[in-house]
Amino acid sequence: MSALEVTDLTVRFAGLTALDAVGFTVRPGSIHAVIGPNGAGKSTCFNVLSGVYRATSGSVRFGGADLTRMPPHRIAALGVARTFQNIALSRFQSVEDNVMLGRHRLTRAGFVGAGLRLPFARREDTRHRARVRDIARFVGVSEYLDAPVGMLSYGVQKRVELARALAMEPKLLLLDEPVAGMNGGERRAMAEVIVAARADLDISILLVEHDMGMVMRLADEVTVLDFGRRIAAGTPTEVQRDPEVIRAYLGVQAADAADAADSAGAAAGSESETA
Amino acid sequence: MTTFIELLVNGVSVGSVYALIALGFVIIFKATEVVNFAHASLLLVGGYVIAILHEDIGFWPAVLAGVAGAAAVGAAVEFLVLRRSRAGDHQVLAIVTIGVDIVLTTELTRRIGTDVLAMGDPWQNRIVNIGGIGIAQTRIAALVTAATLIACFLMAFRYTSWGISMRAAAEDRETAALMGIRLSRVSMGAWAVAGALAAVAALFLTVFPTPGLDRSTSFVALKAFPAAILGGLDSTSGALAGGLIIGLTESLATGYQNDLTFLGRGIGEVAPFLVMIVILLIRPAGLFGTRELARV
Amino acid sequence: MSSRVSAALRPRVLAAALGLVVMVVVPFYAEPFLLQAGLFAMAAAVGAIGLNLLTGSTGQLSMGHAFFLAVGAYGYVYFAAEPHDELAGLGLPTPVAVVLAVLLAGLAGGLFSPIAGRLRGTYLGIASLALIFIGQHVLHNAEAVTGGANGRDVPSLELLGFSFADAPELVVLQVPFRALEKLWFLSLIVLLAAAWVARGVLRGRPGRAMATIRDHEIAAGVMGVPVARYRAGVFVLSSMYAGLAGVLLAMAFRRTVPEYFGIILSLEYLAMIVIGGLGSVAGAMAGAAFVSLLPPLFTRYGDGLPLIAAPGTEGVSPAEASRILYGAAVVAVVLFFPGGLLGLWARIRALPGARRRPHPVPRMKAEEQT
Amino acid sequence: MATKAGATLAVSGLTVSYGKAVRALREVSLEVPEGTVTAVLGANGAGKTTLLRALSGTLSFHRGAIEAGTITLGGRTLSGLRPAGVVAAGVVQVPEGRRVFGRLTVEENLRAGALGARGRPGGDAARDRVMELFPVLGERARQRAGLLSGGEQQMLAMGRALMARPSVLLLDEPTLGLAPLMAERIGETVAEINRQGTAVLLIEQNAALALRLATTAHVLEVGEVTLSGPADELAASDEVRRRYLGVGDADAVEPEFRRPPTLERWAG
Amino acid sequence: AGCGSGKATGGSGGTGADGVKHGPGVTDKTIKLGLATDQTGAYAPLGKSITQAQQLHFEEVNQAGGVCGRTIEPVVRDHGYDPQKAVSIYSELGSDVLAIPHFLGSAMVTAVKQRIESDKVFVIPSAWSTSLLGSRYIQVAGNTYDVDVINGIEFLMAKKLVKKGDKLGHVYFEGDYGGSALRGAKFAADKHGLTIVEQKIKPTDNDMGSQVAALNSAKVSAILMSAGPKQSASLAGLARSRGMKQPILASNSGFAPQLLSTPAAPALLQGFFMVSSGAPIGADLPGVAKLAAAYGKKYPGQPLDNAVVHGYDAAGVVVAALKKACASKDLTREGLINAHRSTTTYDGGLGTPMDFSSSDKPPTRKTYILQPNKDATGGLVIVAPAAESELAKTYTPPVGSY
Ligand SMILES: Nc1ncnc2c1ncn2[C@@H]1O[C@H](COP(=O)(O)OP(=O)(O)OP(=O)(O)O)[C@@H](O)[C@H]1O
Ligand SMILES: Nc1ncnc2c1ncn2[C@@H]1O[C@H](COP(=O)(O)OP(=O)(O)OP(=O)(O)O)[C@@H](O)[C@H]1O
Ligand SMILES: [Mg+2]
Ligand SMILES: [Mg+2]
Repeated sequence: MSALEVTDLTVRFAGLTALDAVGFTVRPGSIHAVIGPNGAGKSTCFNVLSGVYRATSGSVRFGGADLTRMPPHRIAALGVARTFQNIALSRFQSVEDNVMLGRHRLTRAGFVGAGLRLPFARREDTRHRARVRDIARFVGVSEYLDAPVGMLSYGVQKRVELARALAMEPKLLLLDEPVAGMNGGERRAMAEVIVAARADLDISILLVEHDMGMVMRLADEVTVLDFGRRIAAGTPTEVQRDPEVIRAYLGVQAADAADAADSAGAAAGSESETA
Repeated sequence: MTTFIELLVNGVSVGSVYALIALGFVIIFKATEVVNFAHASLLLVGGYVIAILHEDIGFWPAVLAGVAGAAAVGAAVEFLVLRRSRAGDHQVLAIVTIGVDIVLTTELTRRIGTDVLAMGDPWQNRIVNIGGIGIAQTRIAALVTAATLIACFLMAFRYTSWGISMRAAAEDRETAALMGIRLSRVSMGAWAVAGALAAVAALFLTVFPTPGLDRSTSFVALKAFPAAILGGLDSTSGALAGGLIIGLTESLATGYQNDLTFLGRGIGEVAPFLVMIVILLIRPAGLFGTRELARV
Repeated sequence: MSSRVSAALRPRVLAAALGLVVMVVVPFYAEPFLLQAGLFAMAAAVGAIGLNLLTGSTGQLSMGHAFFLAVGAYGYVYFAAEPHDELAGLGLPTPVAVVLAVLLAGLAGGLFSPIAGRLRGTYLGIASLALIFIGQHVLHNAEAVTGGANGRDVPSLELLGFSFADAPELVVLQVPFRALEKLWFLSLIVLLAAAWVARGVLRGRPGRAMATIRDHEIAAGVMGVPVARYRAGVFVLSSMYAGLAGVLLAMAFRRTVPEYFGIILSLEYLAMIVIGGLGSVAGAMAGAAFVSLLPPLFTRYGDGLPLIAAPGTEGVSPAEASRILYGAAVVAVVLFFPGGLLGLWARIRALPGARRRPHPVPRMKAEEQT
Repeated sequence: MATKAGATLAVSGLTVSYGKAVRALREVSLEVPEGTVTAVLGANGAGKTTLLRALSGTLSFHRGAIEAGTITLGGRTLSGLRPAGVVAAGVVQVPEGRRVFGRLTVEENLRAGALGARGRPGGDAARDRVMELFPVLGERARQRAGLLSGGEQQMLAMGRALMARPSVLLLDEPTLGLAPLMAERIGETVAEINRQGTAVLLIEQNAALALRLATTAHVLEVGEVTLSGPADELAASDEVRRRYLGVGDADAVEPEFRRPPTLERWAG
Repeated sequence: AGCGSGKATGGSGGTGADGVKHGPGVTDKTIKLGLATDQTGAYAPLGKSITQAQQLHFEEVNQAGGVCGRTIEPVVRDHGYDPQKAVSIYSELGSDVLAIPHFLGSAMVTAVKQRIESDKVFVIPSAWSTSLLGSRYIQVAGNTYDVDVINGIEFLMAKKLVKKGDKLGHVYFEGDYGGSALRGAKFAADKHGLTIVEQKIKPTDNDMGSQVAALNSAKVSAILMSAGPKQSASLAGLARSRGMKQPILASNSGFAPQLLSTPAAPALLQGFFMVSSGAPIGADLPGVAKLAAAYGKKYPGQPLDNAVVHGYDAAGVVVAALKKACASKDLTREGLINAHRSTTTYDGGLGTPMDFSSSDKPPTRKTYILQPNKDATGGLVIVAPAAESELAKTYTPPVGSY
């Protein structure tokens, strides 16, 4: 198992510093959350990690490899999978095909193999489809396997995204707001899936989420960004009490609520509930 | 050296006509993201109306009638055909315009028959001498018209609600509808405008030094493709730049073709496309086009 | 196979079997005109399948398809013809020439792929238009290879001693088999093979990667698809299909002429795939049949069309009427059958009783929701 | 009952299907009385978005259609109107998933939002209000909207709708992807524009927030309204607490939310 | 399954009641002739005139009792200048008709050349390029473009408009029309020590501005124009309005009478010549005058251009061959072509007599020099009668190429 080390990561766009010398480490097998106000640079960070954006400076290392200048597909090949904040599925393909895409790097059939239906390609297809069905069941989308993604509701599409990322058999999973658009119960179910995925598959997870309850419940460690800078880091309980974090991100009410939920100790309160 | 300047001037003068045609493409593209293959036939409509009316009602009224007529046909195409298409896909709609073009062009060329129709324009074949270089008056008129129209549309797209409606509708029809934008009205408006522009372009395409409107006039519309794309398909000022670049390239490559024989004769036709490719390799969305966004 | 699946397959299999029987019987009855038109349609179908891989499935608009057809056609002639007079040729065995011509078309596609990899959508479409003009320029100027405006005779194929020329005439069931009939079966077999391969590609791993490149390029990359390499690969594959179509066309023409490989041809191929239904192999074939058969049929039987005036008067001549009807048919099909001709088929199948399975609506443009 | 309110948005017996295959809403009836906030809760795929699409007239973009039922605003029939007609009647929707015009600038997006309100007074005030609510939109006025972060886009979508000065505002998950502070801010905004007389139909997965803001709430399950009542009553019900607020006994969660099956490691 | 197929028996010939052998396209009552024309494409004006002239001709023949006791039945098909359609159409005509007296477009004819030879169909292309020479079955009915240009240059030299050592501009279409013409120009230039300044264009080029600029700076003393009417008009207009006085000599297709009603007219009336192997429709020949009258009556309002004469003449060539074949009681395809190729002096009364015995040479080498004239029927008058220059006599046209 390998750690993800982000050091001094800086990303600038014309006239805007989206990330400013940010650094953190995701320990192998842990769930690490990145939180922060809107526009703080969380997704930008994910985009650099997955090769969509190129860092202005700084470095990203995963295991022995330096990801900083790699194109997305090479990063994927190292076992880094992600979901997107805005759904990025193939709307006109079935759920099954969308999830099968996750198997791309694990399979080999090319134009010739698939076109001529060579025996190895057919065997490969059968094997991996079976696995995709398992993953779909795991995430809870198996009833939609045949449906084109565009026909599904928002929440279900989010789950399909997770299934697709899991289908890559990643070592590191980047989740960008995985429970957006889900209600309390559904969030909890998703949290279960994420926890189970880590346990069953032994992967590290980097999580961006605005639902503090989720973060409190899932994360081993939290990094807080604001205006592209790291303003806090530590365990969930630590950062949640950090006045800077409360000022910039949580607001007093939410902090109280999360606090309450946390101190209640139960696996409850994924919602910022007010009395 | 004079040859060079002469070719430059000639290139600019041809280019201004290309720019006018390209502007028509750009308007439709900006408003609907459809590549309009029927633009050539709208050109024929406009030109035809001007040509058959100018003797009876005079040149300027005929131009107005031509502009109105082509606008009406453009709007009718939108109303009768594109609006009914349930496929929202832009590429599919582009194919519909091919069908429309076949129908319209066949009917118009049938009407034009074997004639070469004069436009009855006031410029005739007068040449204006600028520093010893002759340039046709018609072409000066074309350049001025193109520049004016392009400036107007640039403003309109940027600053008017009409422009914003069009661009919003082009990008996301459903959400545009949610903003209260009347999609059908917007796209009909765009088609009407494109028709009107086609009529103006047709006028300058068929006056001196061309003898008049005939059935082959519409072929020239093809040359506006590289012009439109090179400037950036969604940029009005790009249409002007693109038109001029294509005109210049063509003129220079033709004028110097005897020095370029190693490329084969007739390179004048190919050169604009080569220039287009080179520019697109450097700027994949054309000189002034908006780059596709890439963020997730 | 479960009964559910076989029920879904039944109409399809039935239709396919029926179609095949018709295709086999046709040459025994049809006049040369129809055979000729059929040859063009089958060749076009191969080309359309190729374009569909590129445009329909990967979302890469190409208006340069005619160029690759030309590469295939002229490549075959050059490889197969014996040099004579001022015309060069390699005089290779014709089957070898076919293979080389297809590879050559693929190579041409590969050479264009730096551009195909950089540009998108309409920009790529119009950039590829340059290929047509360059192609025309080369066809007219490289006279030693292409024969210039005159074009060149196409050597007829000889496969294991069997000749696809008019002579020697073969008599099958008392019907004389000349070049048209022989080529008919050749084209049919090639088409079926081409369709089968394309289906395999689309339903397999490459197909999924292509669809995602079309629908969400960034996601495709992040999921491990080497996007640029894939786009180039599809471009090459599509060019090879075009090359194969070009070879078939050359054989159907028996003479290559540059006029044919112009922009109109490219647009016709685009029309084929849209009319048939984007992204599907059967759709491309249906569209190819529609686009290449309708005009000659209208021309041939045009006298009976409505709207027609007597010759010499100022009305619409049969030729004009057939052109107008063709244009209108293109519009009508696209308007009324949103999924293309294939969508129509799906709708028939979706009539009560048929198994409910939502039909994917193919799209070319990436949904820009990011 | 519908006589009292001047401009009640009333849905009755609404049945909606996509294509012929998917029936997304069945006989749904509910009301959004003038000047109130009504919340609709429901699981993923329950039909919430579909309801809003029916109201705003955009079903046809998804090959969907109203099969039965009516939608009226103050007695005037809305069903059958084109989206622009609905907007002209003062009903404005913030669509699911933000849907900002990515190629237009932030400024232009806001102007696009105001297009439906041409003729209605108060444009400048609305703009000032939006800028005050979401200062980031002012800072980024000339940036293309597609480059904004997810949350910023959500703010823009909300701001864009406010520019139309609606009399009925339909919100599809307005706090999606918003940081807690900003979500609170949206909540306050909804409350405030409601105070100024705008009726709000709120779909919100943050059920706590939704129930706090709403006077009435409805629960949609698989296309049918299964529960309706005053928001505070619903908030107190066990069922709602468990399913939509996610609080309660972990073992008592619905079967579909049970712990996922184990996933073996992939052997390669 | 194919036993009942009509194909099994089709295609062969027989002998009619009158003892005339016949093959495809001929029955006891009718002779089918194919007209593969362009009615919807780029060359529709040309196609229309020729088709109508031929229809007129066949009507006249039929009214006079037909040929060989049979009526002529023209089958008109439009290929819209699309090679694929031309091939399809040929597939129909090639098995159905006896001869094709009008096949428009050399590219179209070239596309089916191989089949024409294997089907032995007598074809008269409505095109005059040297690439159509060399086939026994294809008869170019008139002078080829190269010979016309040679004769034209000789005319310019004779008139002292061009002298030894001069430069000649040549604007020509890409393809075999322009290619043939250029070949003639080069041949003449070689013999006279002239230099050709080439400008190759495409049919879509409508603005000759850069060509004029280039030719002007090259200081040419005459301009040859082997393109379409529009290009001629543009070139003449630009040249004249900037004061260039050089003569312009256009090939056969480089002028249309319609141009004289456009603003280009004044320019075309100054120093503009056209070469043509056929007499203009306004020529002072009894046959031509009769044709002009009959055509004008049958197709009122339709332009009277030289294509009418070409078309009518080509129809005459086929009818003459039919008559001759009838006389030898052989209306098979082979019989028809034999009859045709044995004709050494054909004179349809429309200008120059022709010799069809060799398939490697154009049937005539005489060229008219014409000039636009507003008042003449068809807009052209003869300035020099049909003549073959000495130079043309020494010239061997390329066979099957250009
Ligand atoms: N390609 C780009 N060009 C210009 N600016 C960009 C680009 N991508 C992101 N930004 C800007 O960088 C900042 C950080 O964006 P990012 O998407 O990382 O935020 P975030 O933390 O994910 O916020 P949210 O919680 O709202 O999703 C934003 O202000 C955004 O507008
Ligand atoms: N375009 C469509 N075609 C077919 N079915 C659709 C379409 N859109 C939605 N549906 C179906 O309609 C049902 C209701 O979907 P809807 O999007 O309204 O749910 P929702 O309540 O908004 O869910 P979410 O909370 O996930 O957004 C779902 O079963 C969905 O699969
Ligand atoms: Mg984000
Ligand atoms: Mg929803």
